Amino acid sequence: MEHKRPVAALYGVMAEFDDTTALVDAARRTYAEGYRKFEAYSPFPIHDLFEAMHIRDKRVSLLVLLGGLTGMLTGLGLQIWVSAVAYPLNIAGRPYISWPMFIPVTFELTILVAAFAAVFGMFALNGLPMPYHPVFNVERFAMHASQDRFYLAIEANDPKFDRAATRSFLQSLGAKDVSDVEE
Amino acid sequence: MSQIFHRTTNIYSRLSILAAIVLAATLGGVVGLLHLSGYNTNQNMPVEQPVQFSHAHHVGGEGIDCRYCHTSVEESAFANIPPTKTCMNCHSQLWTTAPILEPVRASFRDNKPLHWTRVHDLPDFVYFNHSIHVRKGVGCATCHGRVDKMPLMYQQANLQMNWCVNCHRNPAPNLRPRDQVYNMAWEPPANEPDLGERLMKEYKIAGPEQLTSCSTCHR
Amino acid sequence: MKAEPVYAPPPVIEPGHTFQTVTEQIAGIVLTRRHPYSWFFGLFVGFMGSMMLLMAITWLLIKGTGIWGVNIPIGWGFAIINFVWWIGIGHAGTLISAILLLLKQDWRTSINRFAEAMTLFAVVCAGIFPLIHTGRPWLAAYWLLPYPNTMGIWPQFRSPLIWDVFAVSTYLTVSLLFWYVGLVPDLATLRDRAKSLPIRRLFGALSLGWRGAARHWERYEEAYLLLAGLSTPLVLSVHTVVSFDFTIGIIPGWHSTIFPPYFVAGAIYAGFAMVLTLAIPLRVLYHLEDFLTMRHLENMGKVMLVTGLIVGYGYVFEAFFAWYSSNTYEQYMVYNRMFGPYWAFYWSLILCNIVMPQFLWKKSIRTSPAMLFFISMFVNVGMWLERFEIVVTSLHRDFLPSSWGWYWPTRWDIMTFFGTIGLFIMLFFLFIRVLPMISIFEMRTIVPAAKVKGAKAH
Amino acid sequence: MSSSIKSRLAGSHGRVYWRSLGELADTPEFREYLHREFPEQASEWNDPKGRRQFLKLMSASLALAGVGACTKQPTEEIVPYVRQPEDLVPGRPLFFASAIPFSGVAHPVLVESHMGHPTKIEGNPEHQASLGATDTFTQAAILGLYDPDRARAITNRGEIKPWGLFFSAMLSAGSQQKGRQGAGLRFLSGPITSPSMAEVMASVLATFPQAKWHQYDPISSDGARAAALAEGAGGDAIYHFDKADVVVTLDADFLTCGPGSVRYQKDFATHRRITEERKEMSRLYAIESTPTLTGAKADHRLAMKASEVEGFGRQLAGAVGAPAPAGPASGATDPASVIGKWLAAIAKDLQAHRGRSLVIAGQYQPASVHTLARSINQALGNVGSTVTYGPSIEAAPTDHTASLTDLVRAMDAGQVDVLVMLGGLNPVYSAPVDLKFAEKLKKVNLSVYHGLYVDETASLCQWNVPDAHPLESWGDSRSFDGTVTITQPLIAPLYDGHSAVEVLATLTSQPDRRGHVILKDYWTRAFAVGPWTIRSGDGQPFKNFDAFWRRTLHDGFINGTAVADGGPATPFGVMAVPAAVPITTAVAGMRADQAAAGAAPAPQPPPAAPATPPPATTTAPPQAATGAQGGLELIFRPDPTVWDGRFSNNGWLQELPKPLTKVTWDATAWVSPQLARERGLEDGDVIELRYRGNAARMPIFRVPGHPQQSVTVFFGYGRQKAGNVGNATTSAQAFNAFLLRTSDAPWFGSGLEIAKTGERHPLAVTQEHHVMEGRAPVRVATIEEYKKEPKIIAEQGETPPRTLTMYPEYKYEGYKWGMAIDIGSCTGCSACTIACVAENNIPIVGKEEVASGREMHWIRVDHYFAGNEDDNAVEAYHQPVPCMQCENAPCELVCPVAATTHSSEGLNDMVYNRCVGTRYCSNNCPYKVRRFNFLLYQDWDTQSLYPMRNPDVSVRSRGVMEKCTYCVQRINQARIDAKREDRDIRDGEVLTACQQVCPSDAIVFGNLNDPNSQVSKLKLQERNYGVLESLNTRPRTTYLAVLRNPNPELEPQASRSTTEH
Repeated sequence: MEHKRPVAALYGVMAEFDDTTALVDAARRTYAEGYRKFEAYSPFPIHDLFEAMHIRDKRVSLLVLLGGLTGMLTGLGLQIWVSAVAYPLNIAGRPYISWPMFIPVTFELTILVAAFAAVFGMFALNGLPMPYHPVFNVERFAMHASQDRFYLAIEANDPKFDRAATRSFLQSLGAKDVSDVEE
Repeated sequence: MSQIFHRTTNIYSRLSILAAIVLAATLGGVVGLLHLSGYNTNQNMPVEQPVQFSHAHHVGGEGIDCRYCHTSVEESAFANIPPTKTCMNCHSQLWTTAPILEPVRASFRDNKPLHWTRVHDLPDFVYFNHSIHVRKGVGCATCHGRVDKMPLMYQQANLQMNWCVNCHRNPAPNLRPRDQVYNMAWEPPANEPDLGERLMKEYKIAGPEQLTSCSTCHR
Repeated sequence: MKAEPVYAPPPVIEPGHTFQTVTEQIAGIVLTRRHPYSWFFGLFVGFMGSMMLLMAITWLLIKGTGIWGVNIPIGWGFAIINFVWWIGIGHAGTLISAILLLLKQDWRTSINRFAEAMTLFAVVCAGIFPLIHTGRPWLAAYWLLPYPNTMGIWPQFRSPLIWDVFAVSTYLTVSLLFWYVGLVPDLATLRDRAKSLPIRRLFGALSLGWRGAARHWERYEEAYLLLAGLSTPLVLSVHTVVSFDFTIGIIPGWHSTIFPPYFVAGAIYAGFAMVLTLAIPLRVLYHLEDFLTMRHLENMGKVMLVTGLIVGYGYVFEAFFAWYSSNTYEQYMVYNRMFGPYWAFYWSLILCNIVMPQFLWKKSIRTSPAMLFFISMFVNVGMWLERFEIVVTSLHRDFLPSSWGWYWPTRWDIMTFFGTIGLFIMLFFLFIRVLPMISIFEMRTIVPAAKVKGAKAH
Repeated sequence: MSSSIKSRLAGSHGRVYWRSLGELADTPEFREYLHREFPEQASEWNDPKGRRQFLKLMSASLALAGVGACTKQPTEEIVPYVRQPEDLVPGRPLFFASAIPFSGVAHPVLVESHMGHPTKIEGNPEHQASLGATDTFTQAAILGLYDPDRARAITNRGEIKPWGLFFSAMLSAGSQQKGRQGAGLRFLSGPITSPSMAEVMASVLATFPQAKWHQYDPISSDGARAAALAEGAGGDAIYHFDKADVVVTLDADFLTCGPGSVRYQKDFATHRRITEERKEMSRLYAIESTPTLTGAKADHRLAMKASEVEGFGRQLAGAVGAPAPAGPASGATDPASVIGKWLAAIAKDLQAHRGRSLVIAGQYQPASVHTLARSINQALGNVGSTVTYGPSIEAAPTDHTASLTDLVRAMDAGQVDVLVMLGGLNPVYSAPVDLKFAEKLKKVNLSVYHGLYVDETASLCQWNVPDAHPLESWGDSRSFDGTVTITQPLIAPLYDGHSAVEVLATLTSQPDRRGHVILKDYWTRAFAVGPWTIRSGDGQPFKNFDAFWRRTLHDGFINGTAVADGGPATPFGVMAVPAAVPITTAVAGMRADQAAAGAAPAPQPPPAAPATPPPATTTAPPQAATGAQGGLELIFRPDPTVWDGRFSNNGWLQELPKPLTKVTWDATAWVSPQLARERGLEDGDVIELRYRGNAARMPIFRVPGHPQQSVTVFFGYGRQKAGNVGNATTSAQAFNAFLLRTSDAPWFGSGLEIAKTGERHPLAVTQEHHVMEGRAPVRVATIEEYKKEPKIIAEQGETPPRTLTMYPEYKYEGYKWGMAIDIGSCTGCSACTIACVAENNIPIVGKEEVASGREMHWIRVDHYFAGNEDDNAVEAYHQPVPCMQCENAPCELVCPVAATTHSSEGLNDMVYNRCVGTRYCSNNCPYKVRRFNFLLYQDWDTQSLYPMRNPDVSVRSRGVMEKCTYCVQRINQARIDAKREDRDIRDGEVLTACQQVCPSDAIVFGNLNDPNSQVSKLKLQERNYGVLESLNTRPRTTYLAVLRNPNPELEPQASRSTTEH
């Protein structure tokens, strides 16, 4: 029989696995079970896991596309405005808009803004920075999640979440150790 | 305790990022505005002079023509600062004992020139020519402001390159009939909106290509 | 039935490694207190070099460009030579991390981290030169950037130097982002391994609270791939733009369409040489033979051989074009390179860049760290000489014989050059002390245990 | 020098000889060696100020650099006049007509003055001797005025004294001498053409009958003078090249040496210029020893030893049937020999052009050669047409060497109590070495030195009186054609200077008269009763003196005083005017004779003077000089830029590349390539020259076309007390040709031994490579070829069609400035370079910087040799290269900050204040005409140079690029003036500085959109071409090809071009 600690609020229940196969397998079954608000944690990316959890987020790519376009237009616009509108000057007998010579800068700006979009977009979508997170309350998670252990946490606000049932379900997945995650 | 940060850190971390961005923006803005302002070029700053000469009194009050003192304005790049003699033409009769004029009398007596401080001081690599501007119908007041209302002379325009070039690109709005050049109070006539264009043609004023060529002002 | 024996490439990681061992060995280097004395020595050398650089630059600012050997007609000397050389070196890093990633070359995993660091530091060193080589750096520092100003004057976007400004700064920024993104999971690892709270907090802050959630990994991977996709054309464009500095000019020896490709090839060539120069001592120093295996060294050797041949092709065709063009100036330029006052430079360049790498055809040499190190050194020198040839010998005799001249560096040129090398060394030694020099989380992916059994291979 | 370099030098053969030291520069030893010579920046390290500054900035260098950009302007003052001069319009220059005397002869000028500072000197276009042009020395005089090293105070034994004290000293000296009839009184000056000065001198000699006046100028043609004196009155030759179709020089450099050279260049060029109308050109044969610019222009040049010229002349005389005084004939006489062929051809050509030919004797050849030339000209009937002989413009022409020898003998004998040396001739430095002037000077009781500098002589004299610069003083002097030209001051003496006439006047009966008084007094009386024929411009006499004087000061010269207009010889005597001066007519007459006697041995023809054997007889007979006894011939020449050292402290002239060698800042000994090969010598090797018991050292320079058995040394270097600019380093003090000069052979002599010292002296050369490498920057054809096929010029290069571009053409409405340079006329005199320096505030960078390839000249004069190294008749071409103002300017394209852009009139503008100094533009300039301020070249410390700078041109600071602007300041001023008058700029209203000064009118500038402008017409000529047009740069500056007019008999018409090398 287990003894319950009094907890303020519960973030969810977390199970630890010690290899990738177990985690992926667990993830797949959790999804099959109907859980949606759950998250798997691993020290490195596992592609099978994404499939198992049906994760598909295209927004980063979209952001990059938009960023690229912005950069391109800014670059081209700036150059044309500067050399033809702001202060038109006869440079070496070239026309004011000698577009072939504007390509390099346009290109570089495209890349630059796109790269910003990729990185900051990714962090933003991931909700980072987030130095504090409930999962770190789990001692072993904090020790191993970034190194050599694999975790799966079902969140309390999942409609299907039931503390006891979920715990037992996780144990049934062959988790080494299941623990509550405090808010 | 396995948490190394308090839960509030999340807010702070995001706020701090936001703050950094805002701070950078404001700093940049402030520096930028200062840079664009006339501060660097002493715009609107009255200048200490050896003699408290008042244009307001001489031009506004007495109605003396600019060219009485600035003799070379029509033939030379330099409009000329009058020799002490010019002052003494009148002030050997008027205010002959006024203490304020002592430096002038002293200069005339011991043949020592007065040392005025430049008010409109362009960088040495800029070659401005008064004679041609006057000839083409640019009024004194256009650049120097209502000198007849200035007890102490100050620089009204910011004299930044942009300011010069704006007019060189499109002189029309700043042109007036030649006979009005020295008229401080002249206002563009309401009944003739396209006066500028007319004068452009009449005075054969060159197009922007020539007026904005670098060597027009820099050599 | 028994399977046919198929060719299996030598492993990119020695057998017997687990997540734990990988993590411990790499993270250990950062988190341990003790450090080999050689590290302190290296740092000291680097520091001294940086001081020399500071001194040289200060004197330059006091006296003016005249303290260098530049003159008319040779308006560009060491400064631009070094700039191109450093930029070139930088390229390998991005190439390894981006292009090899896209090509799914898993052997890149154990070298990309410090190759990227090398890129950053090389670009920093390179970036110094375009600024200080100007007559009035205090103005060049911001007049080359488009910002609203009181003069109503803007940069002149037809000038390759402006392209440089944008290319190099973009390159630096993107490389930095790429590097940092790669670091985040490792910083998390360090956070969790570090003992003292301040250190943990420090790494915690830098890792932004990374927790390895699958959804994060998914976006992370996508972003990382996209970055790679962006960096690849970027890295090619950067050296293309650098080569434009010359090809846009009309000077014989500069005005040549072959420059962009062979500059890029040369850059990769030089870059890999520098990676080898750094990797070979490192793996011994920090006992990383397991991660930097023979396979890595050999592959880099192969890349050098290929790019070296491309560069050689460039040289041959420069000469061929000159002959084929039947243009007096072009022909004299080539003749002058080979037999003019600077003939010695040309032939030693050929020796370093064309002759030496041919040894790499031989597997025994490709697999001997000592030999690789030796050859990579030659290539480093050779690529510098190449830039010397392009800049100096093209300029010193151009069109009118009356204005021909000659160039020789002064002590200040040389101090500045070696100063940047010192700066590079200093930065690099600091890096290997405070950050994992090999990407830990990516190493984990190539540990056998990382394989998901029963999963369909992708 | 390390052995490896020696071996490489030894290894260099054939063409290599005129390649450069630069090619050796790739050996570290050489650099090491150079660094020892110029410890680059070591000075700053050791100089405490520099070091402190360094430590100050060491901490935060980069940060500090940023601050420089954003500082506010300092407040400026305006200081108006108290009483403003009438005719002065502030901000606009005034021009005054004046004269800069050179060796006593006037060079007429117009001086530009800004707010009371003279800033630029132009030639006086009204004056026949100038027609608007000047030579380099006159251009550089402006720097001489502001030279901070000028003598600044009257001193007695080094102590500063007021003029009054000197004055009384002279009076007392005078009164002492009175008793002895002035027996112990001696004057030494250069030749005097100034009528007023001559009169003062005469009156002084009248007061002191026993006193003697000696004349000495180290560079004066005693030969010509002796020959002239032998003819009696009217023996001085004036040439008229505008009439001469065939010119033969006997070692004469009439284009660049001598007072007439400016006018001679004009006439010569005009008479040779091919235009659409005129298709004939004159032919020039140069028989010369040392290569000269005249020889470079010759259609045929024959090099021979200076001592053989006389023989050649004698044979030529024989060939044209002119009576020739007996004397040595040159070795070769048989018609098969080279000399024989030449003689035949030249004689034939001369005969064919009787009355239209001209033979000129070299100013450095003995009297006998001048006599020969005269008799040949007479025989050919040239006298009166191409050459006229008139009275001397010198008062009391004298054999200078004899005169100085006479003085020194007197000094040695202790007969000289008072020696007054006038006009800054520096005998201690420049007197023939055998006279030992310095040591004899010690025997003089009271020595007074009057000059611009405290030089070698001044420092050995008791009294030093600073001379007044011509721009500071009143005076008159005569130009080569005899026109009396007035010198008037533009600025009060900067350093308490007094003109020579004022110093001399202290010994007259009115001792304290200033120059102006003396001058005006003389001309008042001369106007009344002078020997002068004074007429106004329209040939009518003036109605009164004031009209005359106003006119004269306005014009700068006195009409009708030219020899051609019957101007008399400069009177040497006291004018007889009652009551003007307290001496009666009778006395005056008598005095004049006495004076003449006083100026002994002036009147007697030198050959008769026993004391001094005339130079003519000292000429070594050729066979003696053929090197049989191993001796070489030594030839002396004045330095082309610092002359005899009188311009040593003039940085502009020091930095002006010397014609033919392009060496700056140093004297070199010229040898032929063959001799150099024999002796294993390379450019810059220091040799020791031993000659008649004297020795000197000099770095050598190999000059093709130099006579093989001769060595030419140049005066003017090795100065010890010239000033900060001109002082020689201890190692270079031996590079002094005066150490070798003896009084018996002032210009050449045999018996020279040279020895390689093994030392090297690094030379700062602005052009190291003098062959065209088949690139034809200079295009050449003979007049025959050109007449036959004008395309021959265009065919020497390729010009892409204007349609060959992906961009639309830029239209230039309004003005479209362009320039055409006729290299057929250019003589390479380099006056354009100096004029440009003066007009555009171009800094002096110094020898080290020039040696590192950093000279700043906006217009350079390129020089190319063509022909075989061993061929004496090697051709030389000169090509002035300013900015080409390309329409598709490669420089503009690559500037990152738009600091160089195109103006609407097609000028390639350079905006200094925008430039950040990437030097990319210079790299990309195919003509390499851009110049960069690598260091802070402008002299900000020397206050005295401030007023010299042209206020209309920005003074460039460190780190910015600069280049020729077509004198945009002049264009802008003209445009503004034209606009104010609602008209267009007239053709010829804008003259660029180089164009204005050019004595041969080789440079023409104007509006290409005006079909009638002179430049448009020139560009229509078939011989007009652009350099490197194949690059499609579309240069606005184009060139008119060189046309040569060789004699078919001497040059078979093989199709020749300079490009096959």
